[in-house]
Amino acid sequence: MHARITMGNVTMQTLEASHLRRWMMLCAAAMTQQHEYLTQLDAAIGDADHGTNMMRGFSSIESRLEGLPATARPSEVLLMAGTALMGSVGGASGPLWGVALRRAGKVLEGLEQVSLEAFAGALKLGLEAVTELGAAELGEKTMVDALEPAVRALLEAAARGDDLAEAFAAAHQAAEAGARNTAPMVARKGRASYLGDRAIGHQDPGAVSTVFIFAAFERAWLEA
Amino acid sequence: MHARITMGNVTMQTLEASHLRRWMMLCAAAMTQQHEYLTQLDAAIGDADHGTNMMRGFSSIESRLEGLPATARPSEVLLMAGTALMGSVGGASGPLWGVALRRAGKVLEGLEQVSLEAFAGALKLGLEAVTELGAAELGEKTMVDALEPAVRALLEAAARGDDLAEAFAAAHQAAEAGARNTAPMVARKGRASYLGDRAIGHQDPGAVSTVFIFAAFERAWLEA
Amino acid sequence: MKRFINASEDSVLETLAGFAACHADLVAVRLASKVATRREALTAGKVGLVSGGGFGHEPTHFGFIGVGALDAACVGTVFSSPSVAQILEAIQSADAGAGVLLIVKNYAGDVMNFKVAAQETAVPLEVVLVSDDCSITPQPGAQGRRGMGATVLIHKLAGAMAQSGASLTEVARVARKVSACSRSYGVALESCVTPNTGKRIFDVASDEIEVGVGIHGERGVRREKFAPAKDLVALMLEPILMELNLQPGASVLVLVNGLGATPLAELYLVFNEVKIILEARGVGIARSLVGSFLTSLDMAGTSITVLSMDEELLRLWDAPVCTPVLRWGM
Amino acid sequence: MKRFINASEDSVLETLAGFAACHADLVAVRLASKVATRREALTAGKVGLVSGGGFGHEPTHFGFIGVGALDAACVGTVFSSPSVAQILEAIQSADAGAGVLLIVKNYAGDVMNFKVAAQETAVPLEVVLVSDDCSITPQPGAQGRRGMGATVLIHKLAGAMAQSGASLTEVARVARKVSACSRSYGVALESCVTPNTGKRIFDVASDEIEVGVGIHGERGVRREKFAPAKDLVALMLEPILMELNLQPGASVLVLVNGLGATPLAELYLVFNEVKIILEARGVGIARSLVGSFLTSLDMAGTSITVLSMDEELLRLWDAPVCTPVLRWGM
Ligand SMILES: Nc1ncnc2c1ncn2[C@@H]1O[C@H](COP(=O)(O)OP(=O)(O)O)[C@@H](O)[C@H]1O
Ligand SMILES: Nc1ncnc2c1ncn2[C@@H]1O[C@H](COP(=O)(O)OP(=O)(O)O)[C@@H](O)[C@H]1O
Ligand SMILES: [Mg+2]
Ligand SMILES: [Mg+2]
Ligand SMILES: [Mg+2]
Ligand SMILES: [Mg+2]
Repeated sequence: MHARITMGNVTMQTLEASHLRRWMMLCAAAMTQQHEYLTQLDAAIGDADHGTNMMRGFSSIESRLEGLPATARPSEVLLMAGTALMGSVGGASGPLWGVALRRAGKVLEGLEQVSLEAFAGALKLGLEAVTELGAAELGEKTMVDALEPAVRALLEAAARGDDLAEAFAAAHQAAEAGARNTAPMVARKGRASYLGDRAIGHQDPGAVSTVFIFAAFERAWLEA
Repeated sequence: MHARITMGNVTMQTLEASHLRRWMMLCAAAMTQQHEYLTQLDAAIGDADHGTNMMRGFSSIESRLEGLPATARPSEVLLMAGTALMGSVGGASGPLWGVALRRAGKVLEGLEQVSLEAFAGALKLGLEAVTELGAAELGEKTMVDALEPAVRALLEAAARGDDLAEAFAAAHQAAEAGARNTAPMVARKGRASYLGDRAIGHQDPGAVSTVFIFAAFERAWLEA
Repeated sequence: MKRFINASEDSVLETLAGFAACHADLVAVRLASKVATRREALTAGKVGLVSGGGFGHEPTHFGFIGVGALDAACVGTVFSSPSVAQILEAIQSADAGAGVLLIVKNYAGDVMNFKVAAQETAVPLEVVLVSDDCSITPQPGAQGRRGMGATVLIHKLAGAMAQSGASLTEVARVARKVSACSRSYGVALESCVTPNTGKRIFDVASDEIEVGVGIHGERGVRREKFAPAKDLVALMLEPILMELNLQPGASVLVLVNGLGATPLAELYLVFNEVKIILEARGVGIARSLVGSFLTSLDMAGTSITVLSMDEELLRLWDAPVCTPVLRWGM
Repeated sequence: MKRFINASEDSVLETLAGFAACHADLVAVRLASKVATRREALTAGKVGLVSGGGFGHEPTHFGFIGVGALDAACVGTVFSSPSVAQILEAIQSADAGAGVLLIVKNYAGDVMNFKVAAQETAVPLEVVLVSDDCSITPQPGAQGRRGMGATVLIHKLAGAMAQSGASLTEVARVARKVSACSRSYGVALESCVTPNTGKRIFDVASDEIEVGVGIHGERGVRREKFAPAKDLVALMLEPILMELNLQPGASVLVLVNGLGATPLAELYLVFNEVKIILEARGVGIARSLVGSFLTSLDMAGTSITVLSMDEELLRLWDAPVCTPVLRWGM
């Protein structure tokens, strides 16, 4: 059952730590299932390890979830997840998702329940951490091209007052469209940038794994 | 025209330096033509260089022939050839044919014309030099398995009083049969000895190049 | 994948364990964290040198730990940067009170992990970003050039500077000078086989080569027809010489580096071609290094690095060094 | 044949020219005769050490010329012994009045060329025939075992003995002790490509390996299924240990040698497996050497050599050496 905050006569859906835990577990499952595909995408324009990197990172999160006290708040789940990625991935995707989740976690500190608005805002700051660290702009054929539209979709959904299911469906779709759009791009960040025109025609692996992360969130909410 | 020595009422055919020069040139031509085949035989049970080795060795002889004075005797041709092989081949076949030709050359020192008997005797001592140096016995799958029957055929022909054409045809055939017989053998000398039973079914490359050497002699005489 | 490995996920640790046992006299390897340090205690007041990167580049990085070179290094998984935690541990281990120089190859993952670590440590740091691969045309705001052979030269030269007791600023100056004055270019005859997939990352036809490759097995900048060594060397050396703008009389250090599966004999032959070209231009080879120092798993290929030398760099190059890979003067 | 070469008939000389230019500080190479000597003048009264063999084994042979190792070496064409004339020149160059030790690997061509040369020189000689390959079952009167990694160890250990001023008899004694107390075994994942044909000498299926290979690219003693490194190492080490009959408490030197195209990382992993097996038997690894020292062109494969150590050999191993390949203590 989904938690709600009642403000005046509006009942708002909220996210709790349990949702975020489930999110991380579904991410781990998705990366394990899709790692060969992601690595294959990375073989085309990178060094053939993105799947292994993401699988290793989210498995590390999964194995640390048990150690997290039952009372851990949403922020603590995100901080732990970010730290686990930083400590286990190594590849570009590790520190990027690491700072994103940690920044988002910091923003949410103290909260037991997180509104869509707060969550979208936290992810927006996570996105900022990504661009601060990696300096990628939109259109440079990176995970930012999936993450940015997904975060924007969440912010818009929050502004419209969508419910969480709608919001995360929209975010997932936006990420997917963003990842698809990376195919015709020339890369300007990450390993694919060395290839010049030869990267054209291939989707960016980090953008595709970002889609899986938003897809996992959608499912985490629906299955709750 | 062939040279002859008349002893009493018997007119004997003899070999001269020019024959031996022609022999060496025909050997060089044969090795150049057959080097891929020889190397292929060596690839099967050795290190894939016998053809290159023999071609290099006899080319070296060929290029030194010009430098040899027109008055050079048979022994000098053979000594030069043996030395050239020693100095240029390196592989097992180099020192073996090197000592063989040098020993034969030494035996013939002083002679302007060489009878079949003398030549067969000189080659017999050449064969002894080969077995002294390489310690190979008959049946150990080496060039000795072609050289020994060829030398024996020459000795027998000399004893029978055959003419040189017959004698060298017999030597050539004996070498050929000897080389063919190496196929079913297990090698006990040279690189093929490391292979054990795996050498079975392959002719020994050094035995096959020995056939070319006797074939060249036969032609050198016939074309004279 | 026919390689000398067991389960591919154990390769990194098993390799490091072998390295640790083989070089225990010089290097102390912590297998748990994949961080290694010099065997002997830190010299108080000496600037520390830390390098690191993915696995698959052996003998880089651990092979350059020792007197006159690195103090600590850390290694990630195959072609993946070490993590922030590992980098922090390496920094801590190398800090003898005079600060630490971080030697970072310009690859997104490495840069970001080292950046985050740099933000999280209290140890005074300088960072040198190695980006000597001139097969890449630099574009403003883009990822920029990859770090290649210059990394090895910085290990040695900045290492000698630190060993001489120089300050962090001075050690960093030397490292940056080497970085600025060197250029590299690589070509591959075959892709490497990555343990992640057990397959070659890309296929190169039997009459083709991949030009402008880095050290992570990724594709290069273009495909070309295979050609004799002299032509391949000219192809690599041309952009290097153009950028370094070497005049007759100039003096250089040449590193001919094998990428993993290239026999030493071929590297000498490549060096000979480099020498012929440089001599024709009146450029002198003051020092040289030929071997497989910064590899890309089992990639068949080679990279050439040229460093423009001066008196200071010559002196630092000749200074004693004692590591598993480089060892002279002591 | 995609290799870094020009015309294949020029490879040997071009490689040696590159080597000569790279190591001019230590080794003087005479390209015309393919004979090389130490850079510095002979020490009167020191026993000379001469080694030699075919090309394709780089860094053997020239890489071991220097203080505490060889005085001269000569190299033939690909996989072919040097000629008598070359050997004679090398002997002459290494003779400082105390005689010369010839280090000859037991291959028919090498043995015969060195034998003829030995008969033709007036320099007092000792000859050590290296035949450490225990993949071959010795049979009376047959060619016998091939020389492999022990050659490298003899270069170093007999070299140290000669450097110490020992007599020819003593130097030869050490060389023979090393030869007697060491065993090697090699396996190949792939055949090498010989420039003579531009092709692999033999083909190995993707799930097979060639067991018991030497260093001339010829087939091994049998074909086996490919297996994890630990099993391949056990396969190689078993016969070595059996023949050396090492008891718990024994002390050995281990050489893990790459055959040309095997990355260093894999050699360390192999060394780790050797260590695990030896430790389980209570055998201590006193010294080790991991790298590609005696190669077979671009063969993907490795050989393991184990030498049973004693005090004398330990002391000789640790003695200073300064060659392009081995360098320590000076
Ligand atoms: N500077 C950057 N900013 C944002 N994303 C980046 C950047 N560099 C790389 N990436 C992302 O990282 C992905 C590659 O991740 P991964 O393969 O795990 O690491 P690596 O490239 O180090 O092997 C790329 O597909 C891209 O989406
Ligand atoms: N001990 C030996 N006695 C006689 N012939 C030998 C001996 N060892 C090798 N051979 C001959 O040498 C041939 C190989 O010659 P080659 O390939 O030129 O040299 P290598 O074996 O050194 O590469 C073998 O086929 C064999 O006939
Ligand atoms: Mg990658
Ligand atoms: Mg041969
Ligand atoms: Mg990577
Ligand atoms: Mg040979």
